[in-house]
Amino acid sequence: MTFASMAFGSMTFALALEIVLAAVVLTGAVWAIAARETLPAVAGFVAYGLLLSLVWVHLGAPDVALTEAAIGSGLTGALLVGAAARLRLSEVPMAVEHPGVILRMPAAVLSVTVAAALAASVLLLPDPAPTLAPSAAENAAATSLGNPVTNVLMAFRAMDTLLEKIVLLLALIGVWSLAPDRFWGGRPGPRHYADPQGVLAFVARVLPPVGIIVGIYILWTSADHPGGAFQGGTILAAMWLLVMMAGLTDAPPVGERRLRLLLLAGPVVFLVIGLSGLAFGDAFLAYPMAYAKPLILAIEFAMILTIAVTLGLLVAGPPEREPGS
Amino acid sequence: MSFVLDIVTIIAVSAGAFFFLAGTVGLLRFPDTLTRLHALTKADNLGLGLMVLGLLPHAGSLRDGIKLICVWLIVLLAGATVSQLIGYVARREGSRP
Amino acid sequence: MTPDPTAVVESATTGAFLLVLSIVVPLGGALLAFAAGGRYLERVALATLPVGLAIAVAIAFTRPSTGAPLVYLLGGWAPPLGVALRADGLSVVMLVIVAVVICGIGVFACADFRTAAEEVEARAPFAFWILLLAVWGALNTVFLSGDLFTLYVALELLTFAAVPLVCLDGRAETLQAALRYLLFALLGSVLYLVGTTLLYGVYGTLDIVLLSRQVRAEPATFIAAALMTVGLLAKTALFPLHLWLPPAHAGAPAAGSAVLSALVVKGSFFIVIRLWFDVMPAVPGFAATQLLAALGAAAILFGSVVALRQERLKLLIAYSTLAQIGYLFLMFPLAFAPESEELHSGGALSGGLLQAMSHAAAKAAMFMSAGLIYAALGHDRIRGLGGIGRALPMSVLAFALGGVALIGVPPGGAYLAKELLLRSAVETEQWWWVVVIQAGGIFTSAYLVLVLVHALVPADKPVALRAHVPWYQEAAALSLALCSLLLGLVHWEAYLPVPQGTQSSVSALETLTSALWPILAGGVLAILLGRWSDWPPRIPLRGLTEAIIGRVRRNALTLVETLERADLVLRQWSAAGLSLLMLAIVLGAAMLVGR
Amino acid sequence: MTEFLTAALGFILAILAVGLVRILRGPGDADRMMAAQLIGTSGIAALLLLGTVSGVPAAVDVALTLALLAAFTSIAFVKKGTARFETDAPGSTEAE
Amino acid sequence: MSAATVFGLCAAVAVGLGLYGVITNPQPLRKVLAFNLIGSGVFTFFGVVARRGAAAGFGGDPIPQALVITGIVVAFSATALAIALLLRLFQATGSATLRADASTSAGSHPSKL
Repeated sequence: MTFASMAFGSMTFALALEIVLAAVVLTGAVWAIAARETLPAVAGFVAYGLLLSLVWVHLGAPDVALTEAAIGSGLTGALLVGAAARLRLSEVPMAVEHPGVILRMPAAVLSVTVAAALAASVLLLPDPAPTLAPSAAENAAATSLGNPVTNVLMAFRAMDTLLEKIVLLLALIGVWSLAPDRFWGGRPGPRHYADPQGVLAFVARVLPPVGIIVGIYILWTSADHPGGAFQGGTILAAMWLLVMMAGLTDAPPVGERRLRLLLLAGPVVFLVIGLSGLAFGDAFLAYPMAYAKPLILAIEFAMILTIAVTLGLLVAGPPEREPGS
Repeated sequence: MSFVLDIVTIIAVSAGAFFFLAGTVGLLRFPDTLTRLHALTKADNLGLGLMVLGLLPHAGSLRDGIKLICVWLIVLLAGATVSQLIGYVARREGSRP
Repeated sequence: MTPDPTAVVESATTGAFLLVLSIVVPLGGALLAFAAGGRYLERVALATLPVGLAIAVAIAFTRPSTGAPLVYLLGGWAPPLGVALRADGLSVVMLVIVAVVICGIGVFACADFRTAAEEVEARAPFAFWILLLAVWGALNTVFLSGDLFTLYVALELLTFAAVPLVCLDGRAETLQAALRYLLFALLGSVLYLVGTTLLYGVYGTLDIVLLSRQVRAEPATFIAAALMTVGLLAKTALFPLHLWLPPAHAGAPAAGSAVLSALVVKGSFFIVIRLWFDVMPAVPGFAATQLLAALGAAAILFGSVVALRQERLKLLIAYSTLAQIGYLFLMFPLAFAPESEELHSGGALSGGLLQAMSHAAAKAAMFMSAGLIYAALGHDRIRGLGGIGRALPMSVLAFALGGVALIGVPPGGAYLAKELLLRSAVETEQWWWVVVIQAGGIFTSAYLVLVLVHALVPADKPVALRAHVPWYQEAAALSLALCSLLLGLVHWEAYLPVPQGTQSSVSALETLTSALWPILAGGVLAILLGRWSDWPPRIPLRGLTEAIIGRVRRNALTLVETLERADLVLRQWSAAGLSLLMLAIVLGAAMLVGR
Repeated sequence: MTEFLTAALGFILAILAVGLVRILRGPGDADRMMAAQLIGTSGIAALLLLGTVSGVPAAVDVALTLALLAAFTSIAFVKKGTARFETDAPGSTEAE
Repeated sequence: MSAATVFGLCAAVAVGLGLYGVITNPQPLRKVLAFNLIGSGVFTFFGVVARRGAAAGFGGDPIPQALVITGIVVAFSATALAIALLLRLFQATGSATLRADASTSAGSHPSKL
């Protein structure tokens, strides 16, 4: 076997693998759309998300793979499952509204056209592809962080990250604002109960310590390796929700002062550091070279707490109990 | 040395794959829910464990190795819990063929 | 920091830190209000309003007289790696008008969203004030951001702040309206994101200035432009993508409706302008601009006719917003310069933007006065408005002035806008848009006349007001209406590309006729198409005249009913979804073929 | 070696696909949950293999995250998915 | 045909599927799910763009990767808000339909705020 044919062999091998992976991913997607009942459709979506994180690893983006695994599949999955379970009763009457062929046909044709246009544009992408990677590498020294994605998120495009923090908080305020007036200031979601000696309570005692360590590790490592505050924060949020589901703790009342401050910690620290850049440094959101790394880590540590609490409460939903009950 | 490690990898990963296969076949073919559950846990516990074992020689550092083992332990713990819960569900649904 | 070779030679201009403040102050105010909670929350929010207004005004004065934009490099990083904030004339005027309208709404909302003394914290005020500030911060980001992805995040921020405003009072139908709004808006933003992705894939930057230098008219760009535009249209609720607008805008509490109708839809509209005029002026081509304006014309027809048929005042105003949004899109073909095949930032653009500004102020005033009428009467049925003109003269006056400003009566901003658009239409020899522009004014006066006639008719028995209306609420509505009516007096040359002499060429007589005839024509339309409790109305009609008018009305009503039914069908979710995709495909094809 | 691991990866993906089909067929909730469990485990195995094949050491971190979140999601699935309408009265899930 | 192309096509299919689902499925929850599918398709597309831009020793262009992370978080916020709204609607009316005629059209029985 010559070297060339070996290389070719392994290339087609890799290609075959990619095609298999893509096929399995799309199976999940098809099913998330086509399944008759909602709960299996959600399960399909969760599987799809899980497989997508494989795709991200394969595309050389482990940071995104972490995010997809944590948020895209995990937390979104939990959110959808909870909703599907509550809405099960409404599914039967909804079946009547299922559109007929007259509607499904054009919808299919149009969707296929748009997808085809996108596929064509994938094939039309220029070669060599334009990239900002060299520019990002060149300027990495300014923050002395080894992870280019963290550099982009926290330095080059810190504005997006700051805005997105506020988006998260705003979504939470939006969710809370849906509560009936009498529940304002109360606790979100129903109180969960479980057998304190049962297996759920057991796992809710054993898993969270591990999860907290992993979450903080994911944040800590993000300076130089894939990771970050979202990914870590999501793990913490999941652990918190697990403890809540097992009935070991209850969701905090939304009126609580400490909770409010915790929710603000991330964006406020970010904003204050950004503004001190405006006041004393070069620009808004600019970090002095010597302090860039500690400042960024400070922001990220404040953010992981805020993110964990915000995400947890987003899943928990609006207040559903009267304050003091 | 690396040859030996490669052999270990091949054997362990193959065995792991076999247990996954066994679990899946069980899931598809076994007659009732509880036996299917029994088959499934094989894939979880042994299949993944052997895979992790097989990949250990490829871990870049000690830290990566520890993380690999952690993955397995977490899956074990979660698997055991979820299987228990599924058991409750199965009993409530009544064992279906 | 070594500058990237492909970077714009562009550095921060002096005074540009104000741009940062104009975003940070409202958003920081929202965070602070959240931290303060309870009764302090309102105070924080109210204190933020004048500060934000001052910043907007300061930006207007800081802008260099050369007309060059104010530029701020966030974090000191130049695009394409970093993100720049830029304030050109368009951004500045939008910043100021939004600040003014937000302040007006803030004053108005003091009465409705107050935490009662005995409560620690109440839900509606908590949500409203934070959301108001967030809408403001998001809009300012939309006006200033020089990066397409930052615009996406800002757009989402805007949506998440706007949606809960719809259902603040928690009634079931408003919850449904909010959900429809959210889902459709999300569909729109995801389409916008597809286009953004594609642009990055082809050109390697998302910076507006850098993109504008690189963009070529090629298939990938057409696909990106079509998807982004349609996504934004879905968020702007341009016909036929308007399914969410009427229930959402009509169901929200008055201050919320004012925010949604006057401001929120302008955010995505502004990005369409950015995209078509700044990023890719040479890409859309003749056919696409005509298509956009044709949708606008359809929006005017449907929105106005359905507005005329509404039984409730707030729904009428919501449908009028639909028509006014259509009006905004008339500028696209008029700005198209056939010789260079490019969209030209000239009089037509100024006209469109002025219309957007006038609509912002006027529509806020109209929703606010409708809210006051609702609060006073306990309902807002148009046929039950009799006597309200006497009971709440200031509110009705605010409503009337807002409406008059929208018709395009001098010295209103809408009048100047209409002049600019008409002038461009004549210059580019597109007479058919002249017809549409005039029709827009006539329709507007039709539903204004309809409402005013009902409001000014004396009631059979004295109107018993259910609630006291504070003077400052009426004052807020009135001043916004006046603001819209006086916009035409501002000298816009410093900020907008207004051709010489537009603002001073009209004589008094011309002015009077140009103001009067749309109102008269509108009156006729209102008589023909409106819902009247006693037809024929109090006008004495005899014999042949009555027969003719009755016949015309019957025929017109058949047509109107067809339009109403079509509107109902188009507002079904699946129909709107299909239109969305269809529109994306047609728009892309128009760009590809129609050059 | 890479070829072998790639083949193993393909095999695991096939198993995962079978698990997907199992969820589709049901019929009971219990079977669906088991299949979800299998998907989670085999997904993690596939991820570890893929990390080794494509030389992305951070895949282990992804696997850790996935393991934790998969545990969380499947528990949520079992807890919420079983109650027809989650009343969450004392002992609704476990104590029976 | 590179890895990027395969997953690029995969992304296009996911977007198409999601669009179909959003339009045809009457249940709002399924629409939310379909929206997430479109979103993830777009993100994958962005990932493909990032992969093609691999240079300077990076496995991919870090800018689009960072944008995707931001996008995923925003999409999650959207999903959370939509689901909360949906559950509240269900709680208030006992059904979760988006049909315009299902609830009385836009507040014909308005109550005072």
